[in-house]
Amino acid sequence: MYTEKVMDHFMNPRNVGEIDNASGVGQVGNAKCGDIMKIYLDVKDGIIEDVKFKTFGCGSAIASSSVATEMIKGKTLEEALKLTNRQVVSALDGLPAPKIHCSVLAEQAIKSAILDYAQKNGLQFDELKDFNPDEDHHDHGHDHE
Amino acid sequence: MNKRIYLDYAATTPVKEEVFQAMKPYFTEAFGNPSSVYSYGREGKQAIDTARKQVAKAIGSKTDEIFFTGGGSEADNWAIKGIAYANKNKGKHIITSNIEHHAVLHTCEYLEKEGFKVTYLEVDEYGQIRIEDLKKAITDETILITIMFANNEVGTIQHIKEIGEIAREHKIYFHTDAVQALGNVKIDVNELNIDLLSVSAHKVYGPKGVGALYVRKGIKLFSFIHGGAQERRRRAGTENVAGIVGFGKAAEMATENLEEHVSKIKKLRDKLIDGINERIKYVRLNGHPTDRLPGNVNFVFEFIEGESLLLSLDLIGVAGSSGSACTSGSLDPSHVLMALGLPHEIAHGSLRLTIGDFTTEEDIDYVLENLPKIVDRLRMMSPLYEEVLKGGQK
Amino acid sequence: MNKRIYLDYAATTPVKEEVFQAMKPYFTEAFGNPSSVYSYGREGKQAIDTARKQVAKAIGSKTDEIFFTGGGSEADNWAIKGIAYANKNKGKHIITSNIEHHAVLHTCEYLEKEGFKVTYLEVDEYGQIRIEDLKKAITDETILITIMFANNEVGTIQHIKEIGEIAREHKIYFHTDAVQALGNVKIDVNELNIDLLSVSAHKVYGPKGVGALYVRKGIKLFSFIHGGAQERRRRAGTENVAGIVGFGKAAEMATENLEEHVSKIKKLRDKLIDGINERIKYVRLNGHPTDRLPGNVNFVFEFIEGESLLLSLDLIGVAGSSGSACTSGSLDPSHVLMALGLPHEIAHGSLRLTIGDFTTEEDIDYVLENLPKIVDRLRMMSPLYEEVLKGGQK
Ligand SMILES: Cc1ncc(COP(=O)(O)O)c(C=O)c1O
Ligand SMILES: Cc1ncc(COP(=O)(O)O)c(C=O)c1O
Ligand code: FES
Ligand code: FES
Repeated sequence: MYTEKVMDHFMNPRNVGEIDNASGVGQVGNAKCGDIMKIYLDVKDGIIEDVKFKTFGCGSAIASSSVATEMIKGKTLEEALKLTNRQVVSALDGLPAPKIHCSVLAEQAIKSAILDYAQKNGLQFDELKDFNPDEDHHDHGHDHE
Repeated sequence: MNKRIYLDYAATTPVKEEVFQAMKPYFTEAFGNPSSVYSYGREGKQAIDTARKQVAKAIGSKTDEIFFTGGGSEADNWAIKGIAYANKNKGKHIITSNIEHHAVLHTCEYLEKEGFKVTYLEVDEYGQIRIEDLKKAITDETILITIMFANNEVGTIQHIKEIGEIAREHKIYFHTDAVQALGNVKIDVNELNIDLLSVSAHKVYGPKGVGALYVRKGIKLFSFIHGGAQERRRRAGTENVAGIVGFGKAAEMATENLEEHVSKIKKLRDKLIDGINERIKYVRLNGHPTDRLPGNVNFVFEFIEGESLLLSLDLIGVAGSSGSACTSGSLDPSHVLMALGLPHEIAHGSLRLTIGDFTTEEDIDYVLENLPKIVDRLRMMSPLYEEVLKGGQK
Repeated sequence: MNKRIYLDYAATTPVKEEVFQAMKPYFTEAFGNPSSVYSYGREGKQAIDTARKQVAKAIGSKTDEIFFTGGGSEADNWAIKGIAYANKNKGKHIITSNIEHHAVLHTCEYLEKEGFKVTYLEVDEYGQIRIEDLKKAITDETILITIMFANNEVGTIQHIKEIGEIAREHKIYFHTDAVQALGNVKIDVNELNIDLLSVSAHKVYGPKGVGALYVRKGIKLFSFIHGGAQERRRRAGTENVAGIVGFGKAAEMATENLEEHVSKIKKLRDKLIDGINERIKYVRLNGHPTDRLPGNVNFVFEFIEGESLLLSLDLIGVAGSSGSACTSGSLDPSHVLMALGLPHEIAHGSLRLTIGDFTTEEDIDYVLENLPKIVDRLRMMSPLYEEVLKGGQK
């Protein structure tokens, strides 16, 4: 049911771990729903020098975190903020319908970490104006009609 | 992937070779309609009679108390709706538990919409209903008690005999979903005071899409599938002759050496349970420690999520199942694990491995060797485990 | 008995070798539960998807409009009860005919007890409903029209397209029992304005105990079997994977060379009809002369009783069926023959011979050679015939 890309990122996740004294940390999801994603950023001069993640969740949640961190590493914060869950899905060559929300989680976790960084540094980003990290993202897609 | 280790016997079982051989003639050769009066069809009719005897024997009923259905779910639906509608003038109250299979639960929920009242008994931390609760729940309006014999997820076996006695005393019909129990627990409908009982072939090395409902003689229940006069006018539809023959053979094989089978499976189960307890920290066994299906192993692995565990096992060739919401695409984790009182986040991390007739010691060794590494790897990725490590200890 | 000539294809058909071969792997090897997420089960899931496509193609529907069931009877029950209960707030009136299969008739009768109103349209002498009657029967309360595509006993085919148009105009759901039509008549649910349609595998050289219901997208109907999330949450129960695979293959084979098949069968049918008409006096063909299933031959043989005819044929190796009460053990002669206006005593003397893919010219010759002798012998014993002989002529 998963693509080779998903399985690769699940088995060999990139950027797992923590960053001590990270410049921004974001956590979304909730253990009740079975998924938590935590992102650590190391930002220098507006550029994401390093990024790490930890995820409690299913195969696609882990793969989504892995591929998303890969996609923002070395990018500017503005670029990272443009990352959408759709891009995450296509980077994984697709996810099953009920698993799309795992990719949303990855997008949110990154935004949440950048928000943390912005707040610590007194910055404002247009992309984060309407962003609420505690919003209930959790709509496990149903495939029934 | 070299290994293929199947540890999901509670989900379904392969058709045994003997069973398949018994079924085979009824597809292309002895294909006549059993309702036909003459030569063609006669073989099919006789074969169904034999199968009916075999299934009856497996649960200690009379032959003509067995009615074949299209599976366990149909049997559950029929029993519950059939009794409910046939007795709605006597009362509209049904008692069940909150760990039933969805075939029972969703049927009860449907009946609630149709004006019936349903009590969903809670279970204790091991998954058993409290007999006191049952007694208290009974009213003058109660027409049916439906409590499953053994649970498919955590393997807990209920005190069926006591439940049956109470139902009998109060003249309430007692139905039990014995889909998981057949072939794993001795069933005698008379000794256990059971009035209606559902079974399914594909859990006992028979084909999928065949089941049976036992209905104690004299009990009136409404037809569920209306139409032709098959199954003595109680269940219409051309009989799945090959499937029924397979079920008969499978039921016979599953019950003829029951004790031997059970002790063999139990040994493997206990080896797996003990091995996991010894090798992995922060785990806990779900379900009852002893009133438990011989092949059921169900553990919570804290800090990790069930699907990722299942997926990792699949990659090394081991098939299991989990109560995680992420596996099924549904909203909530397993209603059974929640009913046992497990918090959401812990219910998410459960893994069910179920042992069957083709499981070997080596299979168990292989799992015990690899599972700790998988759990470790996943925990290292988990933000929840991070906190434990930092705190030094939980 | 040397000969074994099967002329009861409308009752059931043998599973074709290709169909059996397609099913085989899903018993002992690819046995996983299709609801499982991983390796085991995946093959089953894919196989079901393929079968769904095959069945959809056979009736011109979309793939996700097909739901597998435990047979044609279940499909009929589900369609009718499912629409009735989902729409009872809109109205409680159903229109059907008085020559439907019992799976439809008894379901309607059950709904009458539950407070629905049912109009049973009468048919003309050939077994067709009158479109005018249908129009007149429609009220503001009508929620469902259920008229069979082709009749199992006399083979009459209805004007399905017209019925569908009328239903569409009045925004009433139209269900048709196409169990006998599949593989014998071209079916296109869109062209024919059909909203729900029942089919069964064992009538098209597939296995017994598998069927399907087509439900046009967007139509809400109540679940019939409640439980697990199979069949996109609309029909619970572990899927009969092997059976479904067999149905898919059979549906494909039955429809891919439809015209060729139909003309081959028709030729044999007409040979048998003409032969009987030529050789035997006091007979009459039941059903429509042209709007008729390609394989259906149904004759009344006056002055004799159906069972004795059937029994005599059986003794020379020919399997047929009859509309006689004595055959089925029920009280009345076939409700279909009665509905065509046949008097009791005549309805009793009917014989149905149905032709299928394995029927040969020689089979027909054999019947034509022997049937006149049998009829003669039985008539010589009949007190009714005595009068005819005495009167010189009828
Ligand atoms: C017209 C018709 N409808 C329904 C059925 C019932 O189908 P099944 O025997 O698969 O339940 C049959 C055959 O038995 C039939 O001929
Ligand atoms: C306890 C229980 N009841 C009912 C069922 C339903 O049986 P079936 O899949 O044959 O419809 C199952 C298995 O799926 C089960 O484990
Ligand atoms: S974490 Fe729940 S579906 Fe992915
Ligand atoms: S004559 Fe014997 S049953 Fe009808």
